[in-house]
Amino acid sequence: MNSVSIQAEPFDPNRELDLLRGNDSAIGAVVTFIGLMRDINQGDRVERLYLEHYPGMTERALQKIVDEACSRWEIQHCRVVHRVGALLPKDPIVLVAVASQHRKEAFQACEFVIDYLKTKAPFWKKETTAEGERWVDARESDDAATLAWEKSET
Amino acid sequence: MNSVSIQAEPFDPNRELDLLRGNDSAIGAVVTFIGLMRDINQGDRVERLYLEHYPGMTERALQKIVDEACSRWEIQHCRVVHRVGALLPKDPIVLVAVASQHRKEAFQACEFVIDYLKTKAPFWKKETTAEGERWVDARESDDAATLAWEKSET
Amino acid sequence: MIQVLFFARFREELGVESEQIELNGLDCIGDLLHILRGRGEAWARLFAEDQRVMVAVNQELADKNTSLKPGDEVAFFPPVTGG
Amino acid sequence: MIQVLFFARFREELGVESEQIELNGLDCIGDLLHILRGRGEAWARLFAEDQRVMVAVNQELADKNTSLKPGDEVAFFPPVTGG
Repeated sequence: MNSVSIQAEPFDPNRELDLLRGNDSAIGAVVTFIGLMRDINQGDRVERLYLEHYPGMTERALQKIVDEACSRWEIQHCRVVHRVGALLPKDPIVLVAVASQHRKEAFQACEFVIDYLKTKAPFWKKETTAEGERWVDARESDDAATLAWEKSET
Repeated sequence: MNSVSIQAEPFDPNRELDLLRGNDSAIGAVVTFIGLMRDINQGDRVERLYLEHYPGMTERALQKIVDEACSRWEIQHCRVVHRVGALLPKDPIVLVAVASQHRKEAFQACEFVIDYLKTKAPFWKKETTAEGERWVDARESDDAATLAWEKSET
Repeated sequence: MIQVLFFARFREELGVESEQIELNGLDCIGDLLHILRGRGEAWARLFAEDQRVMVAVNQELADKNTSLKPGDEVAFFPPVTGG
Repeated sequence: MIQVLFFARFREELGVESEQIELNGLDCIGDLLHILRGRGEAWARLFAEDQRVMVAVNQELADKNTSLKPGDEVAFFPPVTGG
């Protein structure tokens, strides 16, 4: 089962794994990525984070990324959960979970989904440091990761 | 915190994530691999599985693999849990979880640990089908995955 | 008419969240950007050629060559930083 | 003396889990394999040159050139299948 959720509430990794797997006994591998809020960014201590998104487009963008992963690799299920709103250090921000018969496909598809999410899904982070609020800048390394997938065929 | 457990009991992924992360607020990425028992192998329905291991050597072999991952990549924590004894279809068999500041390192180190575990850690699977018991054969694709890491630097 | 949305830093710096714009003579996103740049200093700076601007038309990523038609929902935003 | 262990399919097919073997004249794993092959049909078949046999000395993966000394723990087993 493929699905995408945008939510203000925390998520429970065990529950997400159960949702992902359902009753499928053909799954041999599940690879999960969890992105967490770090308390340091660009050398500054970050007190809190606010995640803005583009309602409607965000869900479509994530679904499109999941669909592309399913067309590139033989995977059975993919689930993406992304939080929005106010977050604190150590809070989980995003979960990408992929289930497949064999592990290589699950690793590649999971990394592909989070790499694409980082450059194609409309979320923006605003962080609060001792100096006040600031919008987080996009990373060149994230563009490079997306470009590498665009150049590769599977 | 790096650690390795061999156990007959099921493991709880959420608890393993908590153990892995501890109170570390510098972690930005956690990649987790869970290997599950499939109900089909080589075209036959598998009713149950028995996992034998070499007590003492297994723990050392896993610790060595984790140490090598830590020397190859900048990762902060790695945890491996592997079950032994009797297992049923859909049961989780193994968990490899890696925490790091950035995601690329966590993906690579996690895949490295499970790839090496598959060819270097002394576990053996015996499965029960309608025709009786049989030892599971090693896969050539697993040897190839290990060889690819041995040839690559990073 | 098209609806134009601004997100994140763009919304804050321009002081606009959403507006309706007449499509008269605007064939594509490039034409719309040209109009926006003429609105004043903040607009000219944010939408300058050397700035990284992302754009979506009807909630799909687009670029300056993407054509426009009445009723389209256009959104401008800085490079995304989710995940 | 060294202690020799057999695991999984090897243990079942040879009917031996563990035994003590005199080190007399055995310098390395290759020498030990030569002795084991001479024990009869099942032994010759399992340890034939074309068979995939894994070996550990003192719980570290080893090969036929690994040398032996008194007190070593040697283990023979088929390719591993965990994970």
